[in-house]
Amino acid sequence: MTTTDTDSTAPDTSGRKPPAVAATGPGTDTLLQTDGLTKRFGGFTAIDGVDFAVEEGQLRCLIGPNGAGKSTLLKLITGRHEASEGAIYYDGAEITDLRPNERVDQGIGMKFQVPSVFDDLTAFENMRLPIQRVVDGDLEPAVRDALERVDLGGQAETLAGELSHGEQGRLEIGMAAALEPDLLLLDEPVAGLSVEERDEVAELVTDLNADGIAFIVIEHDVDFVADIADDVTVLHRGAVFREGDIEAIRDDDEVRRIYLGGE
Amino acid sequence: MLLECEDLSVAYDTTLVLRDVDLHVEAGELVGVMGKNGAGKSTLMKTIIGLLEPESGAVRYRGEDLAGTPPDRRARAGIGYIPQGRDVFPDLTVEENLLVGEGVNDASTDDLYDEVYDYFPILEERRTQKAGTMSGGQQQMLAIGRALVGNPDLLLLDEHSEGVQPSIVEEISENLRELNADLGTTVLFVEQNLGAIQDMADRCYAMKRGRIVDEVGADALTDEDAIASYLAV
Amino acid sequence: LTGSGSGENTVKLGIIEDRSGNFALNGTPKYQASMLAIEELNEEGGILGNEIETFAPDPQSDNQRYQQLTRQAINEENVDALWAGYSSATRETIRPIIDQNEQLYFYTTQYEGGVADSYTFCMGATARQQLGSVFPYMVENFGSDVYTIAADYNFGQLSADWVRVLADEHDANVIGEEFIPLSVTDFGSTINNIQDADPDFVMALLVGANHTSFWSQRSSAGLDIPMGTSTVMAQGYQHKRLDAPAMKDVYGGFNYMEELPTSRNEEFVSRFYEKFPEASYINEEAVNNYFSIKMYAQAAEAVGSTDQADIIEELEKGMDVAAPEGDISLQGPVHHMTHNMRVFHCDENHNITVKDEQMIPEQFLSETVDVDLAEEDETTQYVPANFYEEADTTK
Amino acid sequence: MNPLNLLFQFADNFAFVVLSAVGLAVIFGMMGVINLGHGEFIMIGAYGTTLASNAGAPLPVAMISGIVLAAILGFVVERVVVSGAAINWVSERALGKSVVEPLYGRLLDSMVATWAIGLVLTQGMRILFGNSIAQVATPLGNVAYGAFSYSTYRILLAAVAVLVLGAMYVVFTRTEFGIRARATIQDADTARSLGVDTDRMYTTTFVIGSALAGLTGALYAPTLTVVPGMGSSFLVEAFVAVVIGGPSVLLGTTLSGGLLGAIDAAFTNLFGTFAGQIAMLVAAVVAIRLLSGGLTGLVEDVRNRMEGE
Amino acid sequence: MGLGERFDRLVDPFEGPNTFGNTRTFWVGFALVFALLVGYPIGFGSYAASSAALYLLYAILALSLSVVWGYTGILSFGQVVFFGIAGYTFGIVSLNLTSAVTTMLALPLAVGLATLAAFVLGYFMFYGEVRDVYVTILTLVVAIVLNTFMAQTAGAEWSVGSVALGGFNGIPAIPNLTFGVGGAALTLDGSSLYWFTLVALLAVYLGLRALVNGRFGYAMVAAREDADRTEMLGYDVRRIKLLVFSLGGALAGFSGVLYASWGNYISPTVFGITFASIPVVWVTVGGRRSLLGAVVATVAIEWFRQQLSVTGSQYAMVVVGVVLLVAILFVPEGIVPRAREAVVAVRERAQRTSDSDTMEGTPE
Ligand SMILES: Nc1ncnc2c1ncn2[C@@H]1O[C@H](COP(=O)(O)OP(=O)(O)OP(=O)(O)O)[C@@H](O)[C@H]1O
Ligand SMILES: Nc1ncnc2c1ncn2[C@@H]1O[C@H](COP(=O)(O)OP(=O)(O)OP(=O)(O)O)[C@@H](O)[C@H]1O
Ligand SMILES: CC(C)C[C@H](N)C(=O)O
Ligand SMILES: [Mg+2]
Ligand SMILES: [Mg+2]
Repeated sequence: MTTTDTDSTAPDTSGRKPPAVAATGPGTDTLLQTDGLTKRFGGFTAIDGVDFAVEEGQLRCLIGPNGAGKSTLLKLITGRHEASEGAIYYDGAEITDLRPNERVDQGIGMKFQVPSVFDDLTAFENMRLPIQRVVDGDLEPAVRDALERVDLGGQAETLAGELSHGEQGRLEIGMAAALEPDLLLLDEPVAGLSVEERDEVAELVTDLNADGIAFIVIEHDVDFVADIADDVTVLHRGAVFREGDIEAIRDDDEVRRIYLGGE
Repeated sequence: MLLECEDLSVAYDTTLVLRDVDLHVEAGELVGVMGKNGAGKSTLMKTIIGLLEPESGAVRYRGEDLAGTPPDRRARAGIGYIPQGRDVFPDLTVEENLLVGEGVNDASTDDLYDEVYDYFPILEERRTQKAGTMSGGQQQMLAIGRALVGNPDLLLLDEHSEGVQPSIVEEISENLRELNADLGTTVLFVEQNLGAIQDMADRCYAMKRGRIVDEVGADALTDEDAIASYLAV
Repeated sequence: LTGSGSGENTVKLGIIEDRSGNFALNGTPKYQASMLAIEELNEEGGILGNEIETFAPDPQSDNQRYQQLTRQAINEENVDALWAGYSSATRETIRPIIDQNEQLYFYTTQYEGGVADSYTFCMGATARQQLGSVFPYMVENFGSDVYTIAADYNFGQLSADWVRVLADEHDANVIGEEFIPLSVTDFGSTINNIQDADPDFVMALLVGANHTSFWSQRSSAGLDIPMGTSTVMAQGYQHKRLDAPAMKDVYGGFNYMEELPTSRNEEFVSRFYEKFPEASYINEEAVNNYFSIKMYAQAAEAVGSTDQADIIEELEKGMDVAAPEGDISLQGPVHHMTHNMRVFHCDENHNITVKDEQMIPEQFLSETVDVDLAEEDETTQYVPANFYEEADTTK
Repeated sequence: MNPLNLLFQFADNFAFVVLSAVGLAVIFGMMGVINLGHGEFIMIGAYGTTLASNAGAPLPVAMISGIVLAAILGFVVERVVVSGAAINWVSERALGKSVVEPLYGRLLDSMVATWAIGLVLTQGMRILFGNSIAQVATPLGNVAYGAFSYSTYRILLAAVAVLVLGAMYVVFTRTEFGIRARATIQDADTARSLGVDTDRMYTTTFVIGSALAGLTGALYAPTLTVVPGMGSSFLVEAFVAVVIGGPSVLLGTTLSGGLLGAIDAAFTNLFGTFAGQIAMLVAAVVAIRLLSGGLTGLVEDVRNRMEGE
Repeated sequence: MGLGERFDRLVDPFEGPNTFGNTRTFWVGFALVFALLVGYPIGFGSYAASSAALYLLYAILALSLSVVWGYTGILSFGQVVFFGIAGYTFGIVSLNLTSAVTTMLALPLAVGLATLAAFVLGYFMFYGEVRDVYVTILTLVVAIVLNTFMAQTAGAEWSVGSVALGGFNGIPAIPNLTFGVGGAALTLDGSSLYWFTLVALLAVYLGLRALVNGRFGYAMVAAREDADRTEMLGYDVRRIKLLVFSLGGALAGFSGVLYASWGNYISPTVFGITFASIPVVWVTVGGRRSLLGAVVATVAIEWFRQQLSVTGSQYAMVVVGVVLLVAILFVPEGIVPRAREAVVAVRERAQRTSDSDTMEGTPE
């Protein structure tokens, strides 16, 4: 059997060709690209042929009505759900069939919609888990550092389950960030947080973004979105509905109708 | 007076989380409770419904001391409760979740399915879907609908806008006001969302470290900065 | 060194029989009969003038427990002789310990046969002895087509081998054969298969509580072909437990059943129930325990000591005993008994009658294999497959 | 191989698997408690039936006694051990605090606890009634067809199995009680705050499961050996059926009863009883491996896929 | 560097939040108990030693379950599968080739085969996304299949080399574990088997302590707590489970070899449902997240059951059942964790009083 490989610069993509829009070589900077991504649950199509891209270092927010498919899209990217159709490319290579942990190895980190730290482990032990994957020598100082970064230095010995809602959220972001990802996915990081805590998270996200980590952030709190991001994608009924900067989106009548409300 | 908390103190193990909380709600009122994370808002709600027993103090419903009354009896006496974090029954379908809610308020003979489906059409559309596979916001709507179907006299809402899209948050506020006007349902709700508080509350309590530190009347509620100070500091 | 036994002035016997767990039904009468024998001996002045002491724990039908208790009996309690275990698996479990410690050991359950072990005395009838009494009777009275159903493990498989060997010797045909795992309780297909094959009689070599269900099921399904057996009634007294007519027309080849109408036995039975009014039944194994304890006492008296090596040597000379089943004798060189084998018939009202009676010696080791433990020490178990073509299942 | 025989054996196996499993399925599926003493509950049902019948009660009445006995046992076990309510009631009065945590949601602890209960029950029955009791004869005689005949009673059992499944399905999925019971196990606190008397749900469900075990014992008492250790002969089939049935336990039990019954009947007929047993177990292993959602999951997948077209 | 410091360095790999006993007092007590155990056969003779050897080798089986279940969350009813496979392998190999060298060879072969079996079964399960209670039942079913299968291998056709599998009755006369050749050979029997098992148990215990307190151990615990979450931290949970399960198989297998050589016997009962449940009982009673708990509970329960059986009382099983019930209900976290809590409480009280003493006694 002979195969004619027309694009020898592309890494192995298991026979599938990257889409034209995915510029992959050095000099271009698309980090993540989905191509016709589709997810069906039984007869229901939750994600419907989505083409979506994130540039290196970009901070992109994802908004849209309840049930639009935002969480599902993130779960497809992290591998928690298997795609029904379409492909996902990361850093130029196809990752559609990789397992979740392999995607993490490639540099994708995730914070779930419901805080999911390890309740019965202390904050320190929680943080140790990502740190021990990236640090070879003495773990202790590295873990303490990472906890400091998310302002949890004082709570190192507290069981994660006894941390407040907001603290759990920060811990989770901190853990994902500790793996030094290139792309971090956050699903509703400030839901249920007070204004003050919301601002802390906003600061944390912008800081990490300044360090070069790209983000996809799902959030219903549009003020928060406005605080952190310029690029916004609106998802509706499983498809990309609008894409643009936050001001334009806020002023879009259709978006107001389906999502934002308020006259 | 429909609900009254008097000198309520509540602890987890030995740490006091609520201290001497005094609070009252008249029949037909819409009352908010605000305060930052960890202030004890959820603890207060759980104590009212009976999931936690106070160390001291009393919860009175229609003038009757509820001490020793288990949550199910309180629910059947007309208190509907929506826990924080949308605790739907994940393996029951949407419809079955609603059915469990019928247990609220024995005194009422009508079920409010029509109203609930009217407010949240998605619930009717997804009647047979397992609740655990609904999106976050859909689950929140289900949790609200579930507490409503039984037609409660007093509704306890714990951050019901969490994870719900802005337009629906607005709608919920409207709906609850409508419900309050039409059926006289009394509402006590916990919120951190400024908009929701302003939209819904007749008056509002502010909590801080387990104590009620202020009561904000109808006029003061329009003062954003005053409210924000309770949420932020 | 030879198993040291207890000190000078005591005799201690180890009686390790199941009184709880799976085999409690079979083990309890064994325990009771042993206690009766010891009580009677003590009343007559004990052994060599010493009162007999016992070590009688309950192994709970658990083989690991048997191993530990056997070690304890030998090393801690210094028993002079040991009676232990219902199933062959239990015997095999503890035999390594027995042999290592050169402990005199009596295994009293009827079993598949073939154990040639210098320290083990098998007091029960072997499969060949049991089947040797009932099989020819069945062929003679009902015809030559036989269908075997047997428990799917050592005893059942070897018994089925013996049925084949005996069929060959008596010009009968095994027209069907079915092995049933011990865990099975449902015999619907087996009953249909038998009806399909339409044999003259069935040899039912079923074992254990689960298989007991067969009898009610065959009677409610209306399967009324006569059945020969070596495993039911005399051990688990199914004719007493099951509602008639479950055991109708079952013919068993046993050395003993409680109903044996001899005056010696009747006297024995009344002594037994006097001591244990609550007891359920005296099974084959129970009388084997009873007479072998008496036989041990006889040997000790003859030697004049409880030295185990001396007693073994004495027993290997052969010995006659007056057992409840009749006067029988020990075949010294092979450590087995010549038994008074009978065919017992159970009628539709579950009454037991004796149809046939003959002395049958152990033949496999003594004649076929040609073992002489007095001459040569051995600790093995022989199987018929190596000696009979009919029994060789590898072909 | 005679097709009628095959059908009879299938029905027979189906009944055995389903009846073995149904009580376990209710307790596991509804309450998340694996009752390792399930076999002993069946044994209690069989003892109740046999003893009552020996005392002169007509068989149907005797069977009801067996069921009631198992139900009472279930009530006691739930109140004292599984929920710990009785112990806590005492300790609250004596010490002012509760001392035991309910076993609900503690799958493995509940397994060990019920295993221990099984141990006590088996030996307890042996102490009380000896190693065996006089057995009841199988009623109803047989039906003959050509060279073959079948026990009428065992055929009847298959019908009963179907009836029991139907009844349980209705109770647990179509009635408010069933939905409330399922809500209780998924989130007791929330259920309670919606007016569900969770204590009663737990107790009732456990008692229903126990009564079903008792029913199984009562039904099989005339055809199996009634001894203290008889429970273990139901356990393996029961477990395997419940587990490969998947989350929707009653539908699952029906399906696994069908699957295991068919495999057992076919292999037993073709290759003998040993093959039937092994084939059934191997089928269970394969089913567990291939169907992450059990047999009911498979049915749902197929349904979804068809809707998806 | 002071003696104390040097000591701390020495025990450092064995300490961490995943085990108790991270204090000097603990290690001193531990060494003391170990020394007493070494002396046990000298004090109590060879029967006592051989009885105790059984409990100790069971403790290794319990540890295998503790690491698989307690630390990684895989409740395996199948530890006895590997225990039995190794026991059988040891018997077959050592009986086929009866010189000391080959008995020595039989040990690694048997453990190797048990590990392989665990690996294959683990691969089948974990890479097939079989989870939770399904793993439990699947392992149980495998045990029952082996039990049913082995029970019917009585015929001559079921032989490996010169050794018949022996069906339900099992394989008797398995040789003792022997190291060395000919006259220089050391045959393990009675006290020597006890010492060997004791040292092996110590090694396994310390090895597992180091494992669970190391990087891999944290990952195991994380996988137990929440598999999905752990994957999102980049861990391959399937691989973690497979490795632990294989390790568990190896340890259970090692225990099985010791068992076969202890009783010179192996039979299908080791695959039976009763024997399969017992390790779960040991580990539950001891505290499933405590290695020491598994060891202590195993020895205590087995000793207790044996004593009860010696009494011959018909209430023995009832007592065992009731004791288990009481343990589960009143000490759900396990006896060793509970005992530790008590010790900590007492020490704190003592501390408090001595603190006040020093304050009063040394006014500065
Ligand atoms: N396993 C599933 N089975 C069936 N439907 C599902 C499943 N998972 C998700 N869905 C449906 O897919 C749609 C998209 O869900 P998703 O969770 O992605 O929404 P979302 O955009 O994150 O909403 P929210 O803002 O409310 O969290 C919803 O309608 C949901 O009910
Ligand atoms: N189960 C628990 N055990 C111990 N402490 C708890 C528990 N639940 C809550 N707490 C503590 O009680 C205090 C009040 O918690 P509560 O949940 O009532 O706060 P809240 O005002 O509802 O906060 P949020 O806005 O985050 O929901 C917090 O300090 C919290 O850490
Ligand atoms: C007939 C059987 C119950 C006894 C036999 N010795 C056995 O193999 O277990
Ligand atoms: Mg979402
Ligand atoms: Mg709260």
